[in-house]
Amino acid sequence: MSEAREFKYIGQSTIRPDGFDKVTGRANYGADLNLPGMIWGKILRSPHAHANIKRLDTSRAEAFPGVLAVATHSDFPSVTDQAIESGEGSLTLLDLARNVLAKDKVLYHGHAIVAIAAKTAAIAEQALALIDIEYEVLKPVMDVREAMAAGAPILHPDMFTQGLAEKPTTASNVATRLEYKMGDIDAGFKEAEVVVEREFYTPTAHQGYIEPHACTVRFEKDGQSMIWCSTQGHFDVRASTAKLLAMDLGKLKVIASEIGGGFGGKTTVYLEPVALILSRKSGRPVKMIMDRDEVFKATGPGSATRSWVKIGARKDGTITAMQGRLAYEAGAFKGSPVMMGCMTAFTPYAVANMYIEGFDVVVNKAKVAAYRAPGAPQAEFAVEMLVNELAVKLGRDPIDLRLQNAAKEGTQTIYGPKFKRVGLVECLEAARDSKHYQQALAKNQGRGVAAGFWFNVGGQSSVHINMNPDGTGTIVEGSPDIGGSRASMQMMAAEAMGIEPGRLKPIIGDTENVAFSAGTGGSRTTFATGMAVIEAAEDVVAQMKQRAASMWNVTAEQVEWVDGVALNTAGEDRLSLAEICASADRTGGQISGRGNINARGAGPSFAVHLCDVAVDKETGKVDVVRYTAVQDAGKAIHPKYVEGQYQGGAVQGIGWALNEEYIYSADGLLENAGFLDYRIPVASDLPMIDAIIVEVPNKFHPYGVRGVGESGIIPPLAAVGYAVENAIGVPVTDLPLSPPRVFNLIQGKG
Amino acid sequence: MARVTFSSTQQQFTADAECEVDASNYRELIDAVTNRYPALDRADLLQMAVAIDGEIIHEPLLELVESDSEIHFFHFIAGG
Amino acid sequence: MAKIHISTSINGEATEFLCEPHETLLDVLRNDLQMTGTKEGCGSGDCGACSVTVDGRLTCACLVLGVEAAGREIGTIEGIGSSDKLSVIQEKFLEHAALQCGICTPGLVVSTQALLEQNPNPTEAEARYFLAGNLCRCTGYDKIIRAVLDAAATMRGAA
Amino acid sequence: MAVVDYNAPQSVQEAVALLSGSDIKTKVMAGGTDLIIQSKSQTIEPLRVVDLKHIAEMMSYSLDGAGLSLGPCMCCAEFTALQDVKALYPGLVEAAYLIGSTQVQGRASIGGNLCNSSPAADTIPALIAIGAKCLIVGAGGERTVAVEDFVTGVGRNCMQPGELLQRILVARPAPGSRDAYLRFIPRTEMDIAVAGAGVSVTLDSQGVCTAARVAIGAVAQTALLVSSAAEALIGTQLDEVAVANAAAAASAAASPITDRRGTIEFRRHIVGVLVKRATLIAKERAQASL
Repeated sequence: MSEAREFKYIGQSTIRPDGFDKVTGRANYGADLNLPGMIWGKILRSPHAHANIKRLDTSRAEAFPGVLAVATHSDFPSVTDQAIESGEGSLTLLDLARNVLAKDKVLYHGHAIVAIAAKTAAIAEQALALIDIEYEVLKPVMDVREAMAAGAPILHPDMFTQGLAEKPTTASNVATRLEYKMGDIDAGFKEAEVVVEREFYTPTAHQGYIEPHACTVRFEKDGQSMIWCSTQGHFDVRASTAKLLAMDLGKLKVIASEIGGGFGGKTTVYLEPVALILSRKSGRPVKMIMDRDEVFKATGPGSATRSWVKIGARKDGTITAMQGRLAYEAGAFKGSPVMMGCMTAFTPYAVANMYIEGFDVVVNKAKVAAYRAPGAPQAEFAVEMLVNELAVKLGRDPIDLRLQNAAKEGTQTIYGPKFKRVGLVECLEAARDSKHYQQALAKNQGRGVAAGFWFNVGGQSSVHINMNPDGTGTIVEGSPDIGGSRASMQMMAAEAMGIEPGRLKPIIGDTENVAFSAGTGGSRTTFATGMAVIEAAEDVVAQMKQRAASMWNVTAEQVEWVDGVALNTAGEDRLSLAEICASADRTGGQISGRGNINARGAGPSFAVHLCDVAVDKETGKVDVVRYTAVQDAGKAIHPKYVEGQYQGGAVQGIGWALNEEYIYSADGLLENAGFLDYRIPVASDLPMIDAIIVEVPNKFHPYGVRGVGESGIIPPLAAVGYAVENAIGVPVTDLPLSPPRVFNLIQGKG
Repeated sequence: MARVTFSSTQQQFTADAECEVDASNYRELIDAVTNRYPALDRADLLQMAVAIDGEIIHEPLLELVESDSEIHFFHFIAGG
Repeated sequence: MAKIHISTSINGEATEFLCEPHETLLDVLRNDLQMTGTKEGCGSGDCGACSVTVDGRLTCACLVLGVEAAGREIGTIEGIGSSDKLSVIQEKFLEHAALQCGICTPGLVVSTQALLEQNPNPTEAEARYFLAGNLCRCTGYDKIIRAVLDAAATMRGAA
Repeated sequence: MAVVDYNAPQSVQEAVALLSGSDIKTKVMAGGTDLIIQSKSQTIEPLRVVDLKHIAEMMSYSLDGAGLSLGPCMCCAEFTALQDVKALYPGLVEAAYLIGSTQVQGRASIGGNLCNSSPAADTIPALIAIGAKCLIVGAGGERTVAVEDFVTGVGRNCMQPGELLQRILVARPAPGSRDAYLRFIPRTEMDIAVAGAGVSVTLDSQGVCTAARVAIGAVAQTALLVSSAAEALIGTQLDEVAVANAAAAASAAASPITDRRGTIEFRRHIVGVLVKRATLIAKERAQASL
């Protein structure tokens, strides 16, 4: 993009087009659709963390009055092992089928086994109790250390570690070993005069969206089957469900409802294929809604991790070596985001020698799902904690030390390419110059600084803009709007067309009325779908100019488009967009623009956060007293929603740092499957979150956009973690920093 | 000649950290690379994402490759 | 189970429905009366997405049996604002971008209205504690609290 | 428990009759914030519900020279807004304010909190600290039980089938006598107590503590009245040493468990901190009331 571009609409904070429906309760979410004749589906879930299913008999449940269908794993047509694209990259179809309904073996507390559809939810629940099932309970494996230890119980006897130099001969809980390296790590440490190293632990944490998974489906044997569901990617729901049920894509319509939060957790399927089986068997529309405890037990979460990181630097502050080993829990099936952890861990730094290895490890917990910058928060937590320690050892200001070593344009990344223009330095400078950073700390307070890096992705987006005869139009896009993206689509199209944003209505098309679009994830929507919107809008403008030219009997090149008006450079004529639309029937039919793209050039977004905490040393309770989130947006299309992404990411990360964790019994049963004891931040826990938008334009986007959704959750773990370390004067290694843990640290029992 | 850098995992199959190939688009590049390193799985490569001159591209099959392009393979990144 | 006939008033409108004794007010609103503006996030009173008022007092519809509505005045999100005019609270939520996914928004609007009826001039801390039962996972609460305080100031000015 | 039968009696007599004359499991409901959730978790066993909120005297209170007589079903939101009660029993009002969210307080009641008999109930230690008594009515007549004797175990209390908690009675505190309640939770709201402490102290004009009651919650099967902690306070000026002794006595009296909300060691420590802090708040209030 050109550097000094003036925008008419971009950068304003408009009222979002879907806002009215959302503040009045009219917006329809996953659980809000009821169909005539609809029945209710409920799922029997495993009471054990690890067990073989010895016997399963559903006949009593099937005979229960009001029950209309029962589904088990055997209802899937023969499923072959092939990769399915989901938020994490790949989950094989076989694993997906076994996760959706267990086959022979249950692998976590809450693993789905049987689904029942009945006239009412209450009847379905009563019928679940009539399923006769016998388990052979096995010892669960609940942590990567246990899982990787010799002699550990094996979850999958057919799983052999991939990525080893020599092919293994025995099954393992380690699905994959991978590594990234750059330079000479040994030489880097030889050069170092100061070395810091530590082991870290981060717990299993859930995305915690407020809307439970829900869907309403209708199976039609001859025609179109329909799924209405809450998802980040309805085309992915269609692909997964159609593959699991051996259907043609063209026979399955998926409608994305409004979505009540996802954070990566709604990038895969749980209920949808099951509901469709129940609908096929009963001949009735079926609705399924997860209870909150099912959401915690069987969806998400993000990986728990154990990591070891070592950093060496010269006395002048130059970091010479960074080394790490990351082990990520995948849950019951392979596919943790450890690769992304390895790729992001050291990436905020320009360091010549790096080496990192990663392990993808299965344990008896729910299969992890993508969670906002998947894999990055855990890895960067470890690194950022140590960079802060390094600053202390070197007697340097932590921001200053980061500035000295910051990645910038031309920096070689460990995963391959060199950075184009990135905004880490600008973010660090903005943090350094903030009022927050100038403010002195009070007694019992501590401060933490942390940086965060996330790639951001592009990918496929499809958009068309249909113009109406009165000059209004509809933007049909295929990316579910999870946080207000329709507002930015409206603004980008308006900017490109030169008309008021309110003239254009953005909607999320279903899988039939817009072409394939990748899901909302990877901070891609405003970037990639935005590019498609701009392309479609420019297509509309080109057609407008053509139509005006034909009315004036000039060439399109002789028509200029200024602020939504066609100007005849060969004369005085002008035609507004509305006038051209009004006469479209006479100039060749109605006007519709198209932008079907595979977007490239996603620009990374760096974030830098500052956190001040106060610690009650008698109780170990941590209070976040001041927080600032700085992040590079490239160009903020709608600044308030950009700030909202920073603030929301920060608070989600604060929760992860302070109180959120899955708590398991010795038998591997989840003990806090509810909002009462899975403690996400509440309004009274927090101060205002200062958001500072840095804009270093991404030259690959017409308006300079970088995705902003994910980076904001990366720094808080270490910003909070180090603030606590700073306040109590004791090294912090494990999250969450809940009162008992902090109290023990203070007491020297950490 | 475009310069191709292999990931650490790929280097188990190539023994080289990088190589130079003559190709005008990604498909030709894959042909050239798999001819030279038969241990690399062509289907795998076609499923990977790639960075061409620092731009990360999913589904790059027909992407143009310049004579001085730098190519890095990596796995598909999605996000949350 | 025999269904019970209940006469109640919802948003000032006399309403009758049939429900089973075990159904919650939330079940009744959403499934029997098709009033889906009231959302379900947890079913255990921990998230506030189903905030409603019963005889003017704020509560969670999931913690009330449907049969208890008999003779009561129920207030839901559908009773706030009209199709051509939003309430000040609703306008301020939009103006401050105090919602992202929006699933918690109806509950927050209902709760904020209850807060401002009870305390027209809340401090930031009072607003945060009053609304602690309304979980929001998207916004980090910053813009919600700003919207609430701005709505309070506007309503005081308008009163 | 699937609710199959709902009753809303208009009088205590009617309620007692409903409680004694049922062949299916019967539970009384006040705010329902515990009962409705419990009934969702197990849907098979039929349950009859007797809703007490239509009985005027269960919802009302009176405060006179003798003290407070509280209808057990008054919701916490209403109770915590009673300024006359708050002036005399600030600790009890604090405890009621801590039960759940604003929404939960719109339903939950002190009587319900008491009868649900959770070890972590906030109002129970607060009630014990101020010497509250339960007036229980049943087919056989009325009886009065001190709150510390009312709860007998986790989720259990001394009421017999057919009995009903009709009134909570608290004597009027003399000038120089006030209470405080504190609990510890990981967040600022929305959690169940990891530990709780209710303290009431009486000071004479010299500032000497002449009477004290210390009660702790969430650190044993039931809330405990800790007389050793009270003894550590009585006869002192509630100075640092005395307060530390009371805290130590409370920690010693605690017999907590480790669960998802806290460990044995942490709870034992925290309950001492709470006793210390609550005592100092009660002291300040008592001084102000003289």
